[in-house]
Amino acid sequence: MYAMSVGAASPIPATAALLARERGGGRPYVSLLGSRAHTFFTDGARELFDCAGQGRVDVFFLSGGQIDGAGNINLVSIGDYARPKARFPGSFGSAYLYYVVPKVILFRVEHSRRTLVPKVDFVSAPGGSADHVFRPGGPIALVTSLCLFAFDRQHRRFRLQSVHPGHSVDEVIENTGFAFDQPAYIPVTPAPSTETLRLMRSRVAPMLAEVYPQFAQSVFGATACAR
Amino acid sequence: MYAMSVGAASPIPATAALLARERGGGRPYVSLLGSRAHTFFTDGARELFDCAGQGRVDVFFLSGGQIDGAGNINLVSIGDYARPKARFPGSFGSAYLYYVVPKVILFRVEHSRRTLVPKVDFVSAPGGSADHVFRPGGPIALVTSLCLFAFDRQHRRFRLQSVHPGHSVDEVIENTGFAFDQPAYIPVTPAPSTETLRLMRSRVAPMLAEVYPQFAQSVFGATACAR
Amino acid sequence: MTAIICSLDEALAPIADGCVLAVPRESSGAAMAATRALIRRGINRLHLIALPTSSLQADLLIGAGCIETLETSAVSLGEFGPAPCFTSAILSGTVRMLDTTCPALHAQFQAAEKGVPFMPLRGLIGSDVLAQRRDWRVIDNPFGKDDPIVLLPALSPDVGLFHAPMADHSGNVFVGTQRELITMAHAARKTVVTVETIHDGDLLRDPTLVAGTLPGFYVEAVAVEPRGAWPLSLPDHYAIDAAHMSEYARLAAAPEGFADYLQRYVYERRAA
Amino acid sequence: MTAIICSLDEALAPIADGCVLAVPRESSGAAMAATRALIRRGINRLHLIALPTSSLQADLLIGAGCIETLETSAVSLGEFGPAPCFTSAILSGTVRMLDTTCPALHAQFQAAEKGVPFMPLRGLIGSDVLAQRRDWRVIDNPFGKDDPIVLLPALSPDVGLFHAPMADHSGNVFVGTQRELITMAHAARKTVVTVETIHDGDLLRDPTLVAGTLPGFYVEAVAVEPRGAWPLSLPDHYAIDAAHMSEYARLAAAPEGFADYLQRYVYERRAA
Repeated sequence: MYAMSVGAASPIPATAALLARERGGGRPYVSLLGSRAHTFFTDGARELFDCAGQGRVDVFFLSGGQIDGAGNINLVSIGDYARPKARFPGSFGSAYLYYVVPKVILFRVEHSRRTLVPKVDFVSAPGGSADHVFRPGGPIALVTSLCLFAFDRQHRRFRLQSVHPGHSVDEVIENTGFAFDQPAYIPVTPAPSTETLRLMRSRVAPMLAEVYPQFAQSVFGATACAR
Repeated sequence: MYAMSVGAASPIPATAALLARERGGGRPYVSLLGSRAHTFFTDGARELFDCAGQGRVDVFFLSGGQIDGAGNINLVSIGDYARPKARFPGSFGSAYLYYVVPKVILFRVEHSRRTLVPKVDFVSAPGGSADHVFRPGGPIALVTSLCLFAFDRQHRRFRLQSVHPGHSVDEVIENTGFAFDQPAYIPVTPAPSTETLRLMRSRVAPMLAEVYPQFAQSVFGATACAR
Repeated sequence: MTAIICSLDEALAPIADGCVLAVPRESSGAAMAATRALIRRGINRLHLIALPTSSLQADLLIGAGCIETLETSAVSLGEFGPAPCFTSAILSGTVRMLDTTCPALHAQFQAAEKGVPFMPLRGLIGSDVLAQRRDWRVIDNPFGKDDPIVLLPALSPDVGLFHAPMADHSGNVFVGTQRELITMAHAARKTVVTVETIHDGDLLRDPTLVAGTLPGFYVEAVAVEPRGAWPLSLPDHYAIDAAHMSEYARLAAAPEGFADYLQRYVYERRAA
Repeated sequence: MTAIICSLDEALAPIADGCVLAVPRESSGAAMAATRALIRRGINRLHLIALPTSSLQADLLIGAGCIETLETSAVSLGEFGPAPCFTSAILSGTVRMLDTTCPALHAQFQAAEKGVPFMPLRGLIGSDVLAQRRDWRVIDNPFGKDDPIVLLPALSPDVGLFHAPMADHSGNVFVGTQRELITMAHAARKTVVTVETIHDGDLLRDPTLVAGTLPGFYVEAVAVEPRGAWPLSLPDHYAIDAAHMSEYARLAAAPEGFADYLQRYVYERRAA
């Protein structure tokens, strides 16, 4: 039995996970960090990590102040770690979950050369590991406001998978600080169906409001409901 | 805050611990393995061991199918371990608790050369350890139907402390398979006071009946009560 | 989704011949009705892990010839005396015994729960429990100096089996303070549970019951078996059946008596 | 026996200048009334461990100059933005930061809970989180082959401090599913708790509440502070005060604003 888990400060992944559960009629299991209503954990804050260590968490989402072309993520600081120029909140569970969750989906709304960089200044968690390092998990994709990248674990590189409606491959290239593979044909990301939008607005948004009241309000105009 | 904890198959230690709590007006904390009414643990079967590891369990009781003069205890088997001549239930938590609980009181009702031996056939837990082995705990005493021994940790030997009313030092020597120190003056173990007997019969015995119904019934004629 | 709540025989399907089966101590909810059903089914070659001890459950399975390997820190009938089948199986060498100590089993299940390959534990050094376990290691504590400490490998049973007061329709199971059952379920590949009754609400949404609930996420199957721990106790629900335990101790002391017990209480009756 | 239930200031006495203080994540019951009282008392040189993250609690203590060392995996105000005092303290180097990752802190508290000197953890290898922590070790897994694994030292804070829904007169504290609070109390030398209310029964004797109860055995002192987690949430009791958090984020963005906030919400008022 597998599960999607969503960590801190992740309203868009939370939307995706709850949507997947609505479509699946209650499966996969979904756990939102900070939620009492939308979690199946009962053993305290460590259960997410233990559960992932057991190989039972199938999907997790991570972001980064910086993400580089090898899938390394930086949630800590810009510049020299000892004397940083900018500081982010911290690595959260990334330095562990990135290694043990089979399908980690990276997300970063801001698609710019500031966020998608050649090399991160601090490796909160690396995109890949040496062969002898225990690592059943890692990145499979990166979603931004412009496009969807797939991650090739063998070559530790991103491949442009689709470009969102209204944007172009050139725009992606211009705003990406790292090199990535470009297939000959790059499709447009399919827009959500009417049914998907209906589910998000009517079912998912009110659930989101428990943990992300500002997001639910500003994006969907929704307020909290009981599940 | 310290506690007395009582393990499996230990009705006499349970009596002692509950009596100590009655006399102390609710202190020390007491936990009886297998009791719902007389335990302060809520974190499952491992909490006793974790709590002891934290150094918070002050007193524990252990017995042995064999106990030798160095304080080694055998809860496993007689003869060669691979082809034993007799088998006991097993080591329970002794191979851990004997090391970490500061005051372990050994008890063995049957005082004979069969039970108190020169050298145990199987060391469930040793009476002492090399200096570099982490060992805040160990034996402080051995109580039998005949006498009370104190344990000298430095020399890893028992010393006869007192002989129970109606028994003699010679009887102890004759029935003990190991050598022990004998002070010049060996007092008679004081009999329990009227008040102690009253507390045991009126307050302790009904509590014991939850975990040790047969013992409470046969020794005190008591049946279970709510605390 | 297949139904989590099913018949006892369906629920026990994941417990295959030769598997590593974990069961809890005698006072935490032993699935005795399920144990009798497994014996009726003729299960064999089990590697039984009793976390951390057992009484009637292990003894019955040993006597019925279901056990190849037994891994636990003690088997006895407590106040009712030694465990007769356990004792004679060890003396005759018909069961492979892995002697251990209670906190070692707890630590090994916690290692599996955390997805780490081992767990350190104090104690043990100088004991024959350690000397007999070639699968354990002693290292020098990297944070100390000349400080030997035992490392125990993680233990992931194929199936965990226990009895609990109640489950809801989603397979969430209330275990109360018997939290070793939660660790067992986290550590086991699959978990099978029998319960006294089905709770009609959602245990995960109940603000007090949720604190003692194992999520259905970890549960393979649940079967309803009222008095399913009988003749052992279920904490807060019923006490041990002392008369029956005495009868067992008396009968099982001899092979004919044990055969008689099996016939009367396992083969002829489904439950008490 | 001294009384476990006492005034807030009495309860906070064990939290001395320079001590290692553990507090829970922002959603598990942060003792905010107690935190304001500590600031009023002028506490300083704290080594604060937020298990595993923090929001307003760490930011307020940093801004008020109470923290020397901060050990946690993240500090932010969540939806309300970055934690302003944390961010500026790191940039100006006024706080010594020990960056970590959530499961590492949980594992280190579990090591202390078990009385073992370390705990292994997967992940971390190749990250700068590990590279920056000279107090962690990498060993070759003795049960594997060419399999590096991180060992983390046990972490025993001097005091654990949290807020919970209720305690009884013996100091037993109901924490529900926030079980990291139980591990924290097991790991800490002393534990101080604030609660919404006193429960008149015995929590250890209540067959359902007991499953979510920390025994008073581990508790040094309890003070009653209604809405003691405000403006943060208390699970199942009240939600975060979003308007107040927005106000904090706005004010604390500048030193004068933070001073104004401290004056209005910490020095002048005892509680909301």
